[in-house]
Amino acid sequence: MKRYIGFLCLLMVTTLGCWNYREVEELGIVSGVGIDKQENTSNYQLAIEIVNIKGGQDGQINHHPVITQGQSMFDSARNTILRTGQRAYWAHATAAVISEDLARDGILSVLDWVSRDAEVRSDIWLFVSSEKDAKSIFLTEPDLNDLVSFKLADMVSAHNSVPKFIPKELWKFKQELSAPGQSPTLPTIRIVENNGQKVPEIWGTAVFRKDKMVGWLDGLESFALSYALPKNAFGLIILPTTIEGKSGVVSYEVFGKTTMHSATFAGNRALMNVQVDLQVGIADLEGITPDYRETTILRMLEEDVSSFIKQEIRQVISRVQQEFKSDIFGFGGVIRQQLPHIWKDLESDWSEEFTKLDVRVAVNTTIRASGLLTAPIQMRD
Amino acid sequence: MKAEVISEQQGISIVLLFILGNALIISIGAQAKSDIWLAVLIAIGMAIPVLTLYARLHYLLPGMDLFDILQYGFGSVIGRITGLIYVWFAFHLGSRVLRNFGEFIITVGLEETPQLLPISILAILCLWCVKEGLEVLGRFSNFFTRFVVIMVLGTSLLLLTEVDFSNLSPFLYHGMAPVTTAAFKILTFPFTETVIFTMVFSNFQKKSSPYKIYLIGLILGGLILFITITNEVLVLGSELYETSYFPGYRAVQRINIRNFIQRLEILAGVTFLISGFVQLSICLLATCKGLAKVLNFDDYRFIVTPTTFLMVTMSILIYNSIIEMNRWAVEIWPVYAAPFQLGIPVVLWLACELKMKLKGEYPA
Amino acid sequence: MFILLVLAYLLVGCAEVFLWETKDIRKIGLFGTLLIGSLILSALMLLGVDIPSPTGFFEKLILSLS
Amino acid sequence: MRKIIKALLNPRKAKLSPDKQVLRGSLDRNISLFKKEIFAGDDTVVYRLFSTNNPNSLRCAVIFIDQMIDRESLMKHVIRPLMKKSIDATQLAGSIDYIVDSVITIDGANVENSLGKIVPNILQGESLLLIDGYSTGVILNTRGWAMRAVEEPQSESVVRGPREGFTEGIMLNLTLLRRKLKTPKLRFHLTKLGQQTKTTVAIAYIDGLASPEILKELNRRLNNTQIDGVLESGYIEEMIKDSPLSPFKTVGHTERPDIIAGKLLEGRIAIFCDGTPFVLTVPFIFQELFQANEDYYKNFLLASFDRIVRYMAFFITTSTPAIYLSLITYHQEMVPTPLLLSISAARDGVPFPTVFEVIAMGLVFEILREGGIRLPTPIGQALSIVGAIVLGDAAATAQLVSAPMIIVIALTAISSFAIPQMLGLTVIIRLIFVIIASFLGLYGYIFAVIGLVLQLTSMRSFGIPYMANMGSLHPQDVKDTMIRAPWWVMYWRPKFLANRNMVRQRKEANR
Repeated sequence: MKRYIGFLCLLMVTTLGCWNYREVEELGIVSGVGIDKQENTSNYQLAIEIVNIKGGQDGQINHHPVITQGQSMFDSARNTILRTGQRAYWAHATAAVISEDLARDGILSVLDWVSRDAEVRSDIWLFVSSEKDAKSIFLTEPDLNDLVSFKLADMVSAHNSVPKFIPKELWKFKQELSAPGQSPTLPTIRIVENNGQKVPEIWGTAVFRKDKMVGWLDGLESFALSYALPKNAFGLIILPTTIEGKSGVVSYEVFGKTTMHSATFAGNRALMNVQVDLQVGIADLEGITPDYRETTILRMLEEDVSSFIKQEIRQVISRVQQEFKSDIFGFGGVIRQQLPHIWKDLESDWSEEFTKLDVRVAVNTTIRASGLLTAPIQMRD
Repeated sequence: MKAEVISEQQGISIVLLFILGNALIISIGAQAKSDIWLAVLIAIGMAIPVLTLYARLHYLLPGMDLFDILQYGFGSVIGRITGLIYVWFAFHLGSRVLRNFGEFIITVGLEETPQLLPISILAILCLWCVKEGLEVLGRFSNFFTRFVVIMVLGTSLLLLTEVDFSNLSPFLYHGMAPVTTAAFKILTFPFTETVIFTMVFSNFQKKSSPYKIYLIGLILGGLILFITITNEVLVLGSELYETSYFPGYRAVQRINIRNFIQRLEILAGVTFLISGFVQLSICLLATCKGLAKVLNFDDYRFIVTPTTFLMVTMSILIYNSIIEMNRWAVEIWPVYAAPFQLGIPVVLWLACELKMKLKGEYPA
Repeated sequence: MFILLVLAYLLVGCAEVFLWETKDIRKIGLFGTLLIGSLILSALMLLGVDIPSPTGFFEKLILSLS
Repeated sequence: MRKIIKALLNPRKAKLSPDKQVLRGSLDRNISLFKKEIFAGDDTVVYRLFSTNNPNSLRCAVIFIDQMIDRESLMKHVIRPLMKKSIDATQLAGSIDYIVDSVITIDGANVENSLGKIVPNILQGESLLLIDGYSTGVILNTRGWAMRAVEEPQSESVVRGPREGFTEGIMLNLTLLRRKLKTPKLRFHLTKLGQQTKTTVAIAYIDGLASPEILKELNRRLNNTQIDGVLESGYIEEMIKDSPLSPFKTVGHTERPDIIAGKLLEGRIAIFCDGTPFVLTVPFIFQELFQANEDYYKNFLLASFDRIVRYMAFFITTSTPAIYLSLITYHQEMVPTPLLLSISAARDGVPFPTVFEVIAMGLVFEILREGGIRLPTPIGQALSIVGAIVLGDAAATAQLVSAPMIIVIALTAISSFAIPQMLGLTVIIRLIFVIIASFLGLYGYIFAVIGLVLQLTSMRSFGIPYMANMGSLHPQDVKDTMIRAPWWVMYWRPKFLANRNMVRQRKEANR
């Protein structure tokens, strides 16, 4: 039998061409990409952020986006070789920013290559640029030894505490795109001034109908949106409150949130119920000192929070229903699962039916904690 | 030559790995959409009587493999002709497995490597294994089964964080018809592909061993398949499951626990490679054994080398592209394989029962 | 390339037969037939001759039936 | 296969014809026979001539080899009685039996007249007593030469366990074993191997435990060996082992009597060879490579943990370079981004491709190891300093080798020491893994693993599958593989070895 091993070795030595063999330092590791449409042509323009490491014991990362053009996504991605001499390596890309123009034209053509190619991973974060192009996001100056894409990824990983955008991975976006009765959203990026420096900030949501972007929700609306969706979201709720004639601001920190979507049958129409349960803690009292040891006051505070959230959610739902006509909440999917017989009628014309859908929002808040203080700080004369 | 006896544990391991083989990685039964788990269960249910039938053949005629049984049941001439058809079946199945495997490696990993290279290396390993014989394959499977099972169940466990149960509802949205079609397809690929074992097994430790080997192997393999496929659909959703060539690979890609346990796709590759190796070796063994039996040779080992070469060439010839490969697996195979897996064995079984009754050789 | 292929087949074939314990003429015949068949197929493939897929027939048959 | 190789290696069976000559009746002729023919030119042979005490004194001679005999006992028990005693011719009555029976007081004395039997005995340290007028001689057991004392074996040291080890004398070794197994069922079969060396070889087993088939097979193989010299048990090992071309050993060896006793109790067979402290055991299977005698002496949980560590070390030492190589040259997507960036930074400026780095560094380590083994300890330390500082640190600073590579090699090297039984073997496996991984990445690595397991599963040691128990899930099969079960559940001996007498302990007795 050993002669087969010999034969194997022979085969190996003769075929030691190493087709896929790539030394790691020869790769242009792509960390992120901004995708634009080139002006006046139908060409793509990519701003590819390539990690450029200066070697040695203490490596230094240089910020260095490469701009390439091409007739298709793949073409422009390949054209990086012409600019850098390195083949771009996409498996470690963390962020893809798409310009608004492209998003409004339809995002599918962009996504096809990204999801077809085995190298690009499906957990890349997608964004829409709310600036005029996507390139400018990557031209902002990150800190030393950092990259815009890594910074974006850091922001995304902390989004639970500041739910003013809804992060979306590529696979999640595709899933929402292909799921019946569901439209996708993407977070948007804008550029803000910070200490004289231009830095990117993730703020707000781009709403899609099918694969075409139809409008924006700003950060506050996105906040309400994340409370309306069945996903984790924490963050702060800031409420102007008036108690016993005194008015001030109360900040609540959300510890736990569950949102349940359920479809019921009302008359001969479907009715969506959005049930939100909040568990909050009093985090900051400014201007007032409500004695929350009193049950009535506690109930009142809870009621305040509930009605505020309820109102915000109702607002964002009705705006989406009227303005965008796009089911970004996945109500259709819920109806499909829970009332399949009704869905069969609605399915063909869902984007129209969605605007007429009755949505009932119920919010239930429990104040669970009040930080380290059992009572407001008392002032005595 | 000493008859190759296989122990129950080894037999079960081989059957288990054989069933998992290609099925783990290729999307099967996608037309059942979100009810695919039901389709798998139905397929297991349908496979039980079929596999019992295969075991019955072994039980009736101990010490014989399918080619002997065919000659016993149908007489020498017809028996040999059907034997030759089965040789083709095993050969074709082997080429398909080889090609699937090559496509998998090329598509997910080594795009620039010529497909022939991984295919030939695997084929040479199989050649070695088949020359060593069934017993070695049995020990090999026995050794690797636990790793494969642990890896498959482990990845399923890790995927639990990504599971979305709404992917499985609504139940029976498209009615029962696609589910039954899918169940039939799953039955023919991979469950009753085990017909190939009737060509390979002949001697068992105990008289009741064949029943144990086939049925326990089927049920364990079926359960693992059920768990993984359900998991894949739960994670990917039925749409993505349907449009991926290798949904198992896709699903494992999703694993990400605290940014630490992630990028484990290669585990899917490992399980596929090992079980694919077993599957391929069995096909090759069946082909060689069958050819030797039909042409009246006492040993099969001398034709293993050319048969392997032929199988490698065949695997390249058989499809032009992965698109064609997928169409075959999904559309053509169930119809093509049904006579081999269901038709002929049933007829053969009836013939044998009848003949034994007439001759009075019926076992007690 | 073509010569290399033939040589490789020849080498494997001869080595294999040389190591057999019993050199039965029937065995060698079958062995040779299979090996030469495989050689011809792979040579044709190497030369770029378009060989119809042997399973295409079944495919047409089954598609016409259903 | 085996036959062919053997035939190729031994083209002709060397024929050493036994000496057919016999002793003559005359002492002078006999002495000259030895002096002129048999031991011609050998000055270490001593011929001591003397006469007995009686009137018509008998002329006697003792022939022996200097320093191979115990002179004290020869003088006390042979020469002195013969010289003191007056021997009557009637008492002799044409035979020297009387001398053996009543005069010589040494324990072993055989009357012999064939030179074919006498000469080898002299060569082994016996003495020959010749008496004038008799064509027979007496072989006297006067063996005694300087031998190493029983010491703790260097190659297998333990923290807990007996400290004695085998020595070069076979009889002492057998005694060491006998002292541990005080049963009449312990059997020793002595044979001689090697036409020139005439090495004593002993097969030891416990009757009723060792499988008769394996014993028969072992005897057959031993009888088939035709070799001129056996200097160490390694000769025997290679002659009788299965899968002769495989680097895996299918015959075990140890220097420790307690290990041999344990293996005999499991139903194995031991082969002692004169002149070496290394004793062979058959059959030898894969799991034994990971066993240490200490496992059985300490807490079973700790022992099991150690076993698992050893298996892990095996995995690490064989696979790390291949996996590292394929990860950073083929599957960069599987490396976490920060790690990939730091490796990329470390490799920036290194002139060699990673494959070359892996293979070269591996070789450098092997050279260091091999260089260190046979050196005296002080130089060995200097060597390790050179290795660590010059090759490790300086090479990394000079950017000739990347730092991660040194970590990988160091990890590999350390792990390889956790399984000393496989030191050379892991190198070969590692190299094959690396080569295959260098052009198919992890898929190639898995192919190589499949190949390795295939090789292992296809091997047998004296009919026992090499990987016996490794895949099984029966509790009684698992008990001594990856883990070491507590003694109170090891009711049965290993099933594959001793299927005749399975019961190791009574269940009830331990309740």
